[in-house]
Amino acid sequence: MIIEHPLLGPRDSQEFTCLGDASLLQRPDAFAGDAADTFFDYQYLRDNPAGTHRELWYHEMGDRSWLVLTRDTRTHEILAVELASDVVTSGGRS
Amino acid sequence: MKKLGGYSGFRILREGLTGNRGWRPAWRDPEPQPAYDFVIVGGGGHGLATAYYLASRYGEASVAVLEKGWIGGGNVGRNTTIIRSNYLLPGNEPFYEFSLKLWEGLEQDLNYNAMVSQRGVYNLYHSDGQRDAYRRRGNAMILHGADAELLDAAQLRAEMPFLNFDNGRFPIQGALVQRRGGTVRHDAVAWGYARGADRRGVDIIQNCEVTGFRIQNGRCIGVETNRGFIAARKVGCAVAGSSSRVMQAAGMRLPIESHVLQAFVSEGLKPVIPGVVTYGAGHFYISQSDKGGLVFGGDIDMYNSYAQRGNLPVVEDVCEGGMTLMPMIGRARMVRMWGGIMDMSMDGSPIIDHTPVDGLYFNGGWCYGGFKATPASGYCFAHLLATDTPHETATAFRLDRFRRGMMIDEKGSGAQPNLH
Amino acid sequence: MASLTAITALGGITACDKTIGGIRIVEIADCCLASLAMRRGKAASFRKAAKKALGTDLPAPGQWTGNDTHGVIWMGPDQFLVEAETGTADLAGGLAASFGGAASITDQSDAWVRFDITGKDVPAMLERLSAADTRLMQGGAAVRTPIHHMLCVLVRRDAYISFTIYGPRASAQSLHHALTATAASL
Amino acid sequence: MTQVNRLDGGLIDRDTPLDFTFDGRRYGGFAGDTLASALLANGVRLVGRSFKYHRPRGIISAGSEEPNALVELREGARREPNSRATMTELHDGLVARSQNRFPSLGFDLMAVNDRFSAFLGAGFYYKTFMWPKAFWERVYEPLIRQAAGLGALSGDPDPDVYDRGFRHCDLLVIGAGPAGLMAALTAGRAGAEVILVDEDFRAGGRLTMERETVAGINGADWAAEAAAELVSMPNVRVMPRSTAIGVFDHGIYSVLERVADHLPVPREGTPRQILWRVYAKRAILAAGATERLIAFDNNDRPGIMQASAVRGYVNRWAAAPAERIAIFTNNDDGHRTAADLAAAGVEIAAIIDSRPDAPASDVAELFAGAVVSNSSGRRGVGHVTLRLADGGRKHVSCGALAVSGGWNPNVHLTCHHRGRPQWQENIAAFVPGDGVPPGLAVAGAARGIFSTAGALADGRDQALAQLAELGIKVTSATVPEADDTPVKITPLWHVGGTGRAWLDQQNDVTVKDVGLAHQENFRAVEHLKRYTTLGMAGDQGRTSNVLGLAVMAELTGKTIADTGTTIYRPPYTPTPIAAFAGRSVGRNFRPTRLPPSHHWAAEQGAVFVEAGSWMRAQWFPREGEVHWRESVDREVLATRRSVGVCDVSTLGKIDIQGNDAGAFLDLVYSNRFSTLPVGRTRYGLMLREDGMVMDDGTTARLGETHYLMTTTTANAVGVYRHLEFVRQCLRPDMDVQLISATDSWAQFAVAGPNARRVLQAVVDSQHDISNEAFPFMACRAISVCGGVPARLFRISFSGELAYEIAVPARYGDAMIRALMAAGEPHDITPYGTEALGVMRIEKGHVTGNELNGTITAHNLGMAKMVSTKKDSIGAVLAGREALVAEDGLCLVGLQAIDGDHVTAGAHMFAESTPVDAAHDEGYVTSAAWSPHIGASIGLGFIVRGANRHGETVRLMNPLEGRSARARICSPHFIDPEGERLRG
Repeated sequence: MIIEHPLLGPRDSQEFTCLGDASLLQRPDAFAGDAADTFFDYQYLRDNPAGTHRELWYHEMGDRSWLVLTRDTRTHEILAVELASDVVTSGGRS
Repeated sequence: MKKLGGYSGFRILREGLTGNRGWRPAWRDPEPQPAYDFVIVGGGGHGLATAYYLASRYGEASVAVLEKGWIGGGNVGRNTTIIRSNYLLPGNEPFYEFSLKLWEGLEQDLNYNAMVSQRGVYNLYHSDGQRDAYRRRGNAMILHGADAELLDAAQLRAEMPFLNFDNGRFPIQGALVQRRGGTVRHDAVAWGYARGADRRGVDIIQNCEVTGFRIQNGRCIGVETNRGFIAARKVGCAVAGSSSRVMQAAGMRLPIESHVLQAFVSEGLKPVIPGVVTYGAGHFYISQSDKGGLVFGGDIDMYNSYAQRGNLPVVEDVCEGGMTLMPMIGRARMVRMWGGIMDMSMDGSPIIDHTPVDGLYFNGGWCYGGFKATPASGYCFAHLLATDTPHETATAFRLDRFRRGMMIDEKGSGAQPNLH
Repeated sequence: MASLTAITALGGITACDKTIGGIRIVEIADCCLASLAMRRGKAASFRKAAKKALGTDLPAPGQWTGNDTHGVIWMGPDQFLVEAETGTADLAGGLAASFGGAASITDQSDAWVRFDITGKDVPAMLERLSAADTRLMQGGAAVRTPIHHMLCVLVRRDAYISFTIYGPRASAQSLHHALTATAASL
Repeated sequence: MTQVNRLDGGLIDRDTPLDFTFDGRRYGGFAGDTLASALLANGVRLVGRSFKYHRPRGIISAGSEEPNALVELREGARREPNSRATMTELHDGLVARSQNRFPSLGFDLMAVNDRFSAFLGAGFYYKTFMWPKAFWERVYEPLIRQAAGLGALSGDPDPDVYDRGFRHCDLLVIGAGPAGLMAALTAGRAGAEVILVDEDFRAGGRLTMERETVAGINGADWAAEAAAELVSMPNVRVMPRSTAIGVFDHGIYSVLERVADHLPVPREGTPRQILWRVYAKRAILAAGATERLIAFDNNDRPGIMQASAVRGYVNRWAAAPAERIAIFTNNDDGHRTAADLAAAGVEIAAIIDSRPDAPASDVAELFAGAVVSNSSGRRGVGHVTLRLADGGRKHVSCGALAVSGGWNPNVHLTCHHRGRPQWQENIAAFVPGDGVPPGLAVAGAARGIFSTAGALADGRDQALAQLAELGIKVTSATVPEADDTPVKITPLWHVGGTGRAWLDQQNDVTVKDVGLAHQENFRAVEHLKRYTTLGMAGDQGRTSNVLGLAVMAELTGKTIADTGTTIYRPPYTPTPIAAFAGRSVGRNFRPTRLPPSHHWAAEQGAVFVEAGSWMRAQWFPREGEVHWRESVDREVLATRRSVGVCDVSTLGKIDIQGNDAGAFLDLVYSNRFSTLPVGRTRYGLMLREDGMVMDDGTTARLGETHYLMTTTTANAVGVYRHLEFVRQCLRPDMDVQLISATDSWAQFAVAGPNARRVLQAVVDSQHDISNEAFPFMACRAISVCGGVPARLFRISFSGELAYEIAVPARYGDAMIRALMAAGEPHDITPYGTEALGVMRIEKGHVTGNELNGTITAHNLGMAKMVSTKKDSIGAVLAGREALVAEDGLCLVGLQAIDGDHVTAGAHMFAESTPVDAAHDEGYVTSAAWSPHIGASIGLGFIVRGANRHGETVRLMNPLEGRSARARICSPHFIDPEGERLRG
């Protein structure tokens, strides 16, 4: 695969490590009363769609950026690539 | 076993002499009935085995298997055919050992030669720490009644002189061996269970896609399909690879991601590799089929995928490991690479459990170890469906284990499916 | 007490210099490097300090900028590797003084091994080593990319066919082997 | 040595004669020959035996689809099984052997299988070999395995080098036939970056094998001129002997270049093959088409060939497959074959055209509406039997039969993303359908445009379309004039008969096998393939699939379109495993990392061990020491008695700076670091979010906004990744910057009662490192040896008074020498990883053996370190019910009693319980001989361990038939109060 890095342009996916579901950006509040439930859900349950999937990739053999890819799991087509820090900072955590 | 219609050498002689006109369909293609006691969703290895054991061991007569395409077309038809029970944890080992025992009697049970071949599974170790971990595992196997041997480098070299003992990046120090492990002709498993189930009255319905579950008052009363509604007392889903997609129709989110695992086969070669070998310092495992092809694989591609195909980095990674471990295979040519969809669970272990919906049962999360589990998975799922209690070897495969902190994590990789 | 004698990343007292076919591979010892990372919210003062201390604009992603005294490689978002002339005393300390609270500075002089490769066959050699489109790398391009499983930095400073390859210092021998074996196989 | 079937003309270089051997016999050929053409020129028809029935087999094709003519090439470790004679360029001294026969190709004992074929039909093995049960593995399977396979590997390591490469282009053109050449010319002239790959060593595709005119000159000459023009363009790279084997995501194509397969051995240091990864913005597949055979009884005899191959051998290689050749066709191509044979002066036995309306022939006797129904001959076809239009029979004698069954476009690469070809009725063939990889266009015969003029025009048109999408302007692009004969075909798949008619010749699948599959309900195409093995051979069904599908379609009464087709997977042609591995093999499998004192350690004669990617000194044997334990015991005792030194540079070091660095560490560590004073170091416990221990280490506060974290050697990469995740994905609001400092520093542990004395000798005198000025867990930037900058940490892994001294890596070698010199009065002893391990077990420090990913802080007895007053990763899920259970595993020390030995990996049982899984209470994680205690000790996890100190347990190791008894104790065997390390 080729990932269109938002800063560096097209890079071979071999340079990256995939972590998985971008919902991991939405870490719950550890002090909330339902933290046991929200952390279980956060850590263990996945939507796992056959279709558009938002997921985290790390440019480990490159600039060490964490990226959020929007990718179709049926075709591997990549629809969007964003810097994870931009996604979080702009509030659109997922 | 020489009953009418049975398979045997004698029958082959008789048919051969009479133009092979007497062979009957291995399974029928019946029209679906309006209602069954048990509907199994998924005509893969696990679904067919479930139906077979429901009929043969639990005496259930009203069973249907619904398959959206052709039976055996999922992971039972695209794997590397390995069977073994070399597990560490008490939640896993009794189950996989039960499975291995079922494999050992499978052909006589099914009257179908699936070519169960116990040529041994060799897990190589390359450091003292890895040896210690294998020692712990081997002891766990023996304590659970399985077989295991720990070979040092000299013993291993005597059995497999072609391994790269002298010029590899990581030294080969020895291996944990399970002699009873080996390989099975994968497609034949699906066909054998299908034929066995069919002969016991199970309806195997191909080209029948389940599109939804009919749930009334918290109870599942049947399935919607492209061939109409089919009522069922109990519905069991065994659709590993598609678990999330199918169970979403029942409103469930699962602790599962779908990933692609690639595998590879070479042209037919005269026998060179006796058993199954797994490299402990890279991602590579290999065996040689009865046809002579080298069948090998390695790691998953690491990203979620339903595409049933992978990419080059893993191909290269696998071959780098293979060439480092056994440089004699360099001039063997790969003829085909393929990919299957793996239900990767959050601890690397499967789930066989009832769901929050009454009458709906789930079997999945097999990661890339589902093939060897086929007989026990079918048996235990049949047991759960028939008795509503988990089989004694499958008590740990519960859906709520993550919430309760009872993970069955052989690798210790944690809640990251692509690492299991 | 005698002061300590430095050795090169390849383990020599002097740097390794090899010519294989049409390619010369030179180990550059005594690198003087520092990592320069922008403190959050200090973009303006960071840029200003950089211009003043380094005499050059900071490079854009995938770029190198430089002059007679300093080179700057873009390493990641808000992160740069500063190259200074061999023998520059306390590069990191000097930068820390210049940037004040606008940057985090870390000495990297010993983090990397540096090889400079020159010769007409360099393009043919690089296309065997790196997935990066090195033919498109013009003067001022810098790419972090793996070579034989090692995370490296490829820099082309000017139009002359000459590249600098930085690799992890502890892997110097493996990287050198990769370069020489490839040069010999063209 | 006479080449009996060599004709005049052809594209061979008669000035360069070559010698080769086949099955030990010497033959001659010419440069430009393939092994197949040279064998045919020498009158050799029998070249192999089939997989199952060991039927005699000959050459069928002139290309990479060849299913039969598979031979072993070369000798010794370069022996290369299953090589296609049709793709093997002849070189002088080439050695080839037939395979899968015993004792010889001409007389093969296993050919007896053919007699029993009635019992060996599709899937027979699923129905038998089940009784008696034990016989399968002892008798039946070994026999089957021995009989299976075609060629044999040498069993020796492949001596050749393989490489990888990476190329980028605007347009990749696959295939240098008329369509591919025209596409490349169009794009190249427009200035696009073009790569043209072709599996042949000569450009032109079918133009090299036909007698056609292009632009008024011979087609092969036009192709050569076109190729020369392309080679001259700086923006075009022409890659002959290069096969595009796979299409991967986003325009990544895998291309195998056979750099040296046409040479006896590769040039020294250069690769045999290069697997190129081509990144193409757009690609055009111009892979041509493959001619089909027609199934009839005994259609597998040597001499029965594709008509197109016969033309190729005659026209390009001047090699007649036989002196007298018959032609069997269902389309006009058969007549083209007749014309070419006639022009070359080869005798034509007959033209058998299954179409009643076959065009007349003026070169040979024509049997219109007739079919070939059988063949006969011992080791090769001697004559064929015709079933005439009027139902009569006729025998025609011939040495070869050229069969034209129509053409299958080579759609394979269009299927690599699981696209399905679709049936096109007018050419009776599958063409590319849905799911063609994005960016890949198909041109020419590969999409069913079979005429040369059509292919040329389509090559140009597809290139223009691709260039337009790339925004590259084209001013003009003309196409040369060429042959434009329309295709006229009346499908004929198989001729009914009572014998066996082959579909898949390599796997020995016949029409009867398909019938049996139908009878037994293996009717889905995938069931058909898997049950009969149709299409599973090395050619992936290129010569067999469509025939098999057509037969199944007839049986089910469905159309071929409704029957569907299986799809093709990469690689397009069989590809050596070594080519995928490239140079990352053997010792270069992964990079080796060397610590800064490596050269010094090697001088000392250290024994090294791989620790992850690092090579570390394991121990330093001294003269007279014969067992490693002697060395290790000595190193441990010397350290504990006086002082030892160890290179610990491999530990991960991460420089963490920023105003929020402390808060950041509070989040990633269970315990608090924001309160750590500057100049101090603290042990930190890091959890995964699921509550399991991820890593541990010490982190020093070097300044108000500056920390230095250490990680374990094994987890350095993973921890860095995790920290970046936290920084970028969870808390981008924090002001934190990270950079790895692992390679920057040479770091040495100096441990033992005399450690301070040794250090005082190297640390510059202005730095006071007395116990008062530099207490336990202190850290400071200092200088050593007269001004070399350094960092000193007072931390201890061994439990002794200990320091870690760090200097820039370039000074590491000199530093270890300086420390050794400074320590000489104290008999300083270098120690390796073994002694390090012994001492850490004695001190009860955990490492990877204990931190196996299933262990919590609770299990380690460190639950109190998980602060509940702050948010830290893993704290919430560490509190799940089963993870805090009273009867959970607990870290304990173990001391063997009665002279027994503790063994890592043993399982623990109480004194008097049965030894079975139900009574398993825990396991041993680490073990060592403690020279200090004089006993075998270890660490392990056992249920309720904290409350069981003093209890005796059994350490069971049935795997090795051993057991031992040990007393549970505190994991801190040495100095539990910590007096030594504070002294």
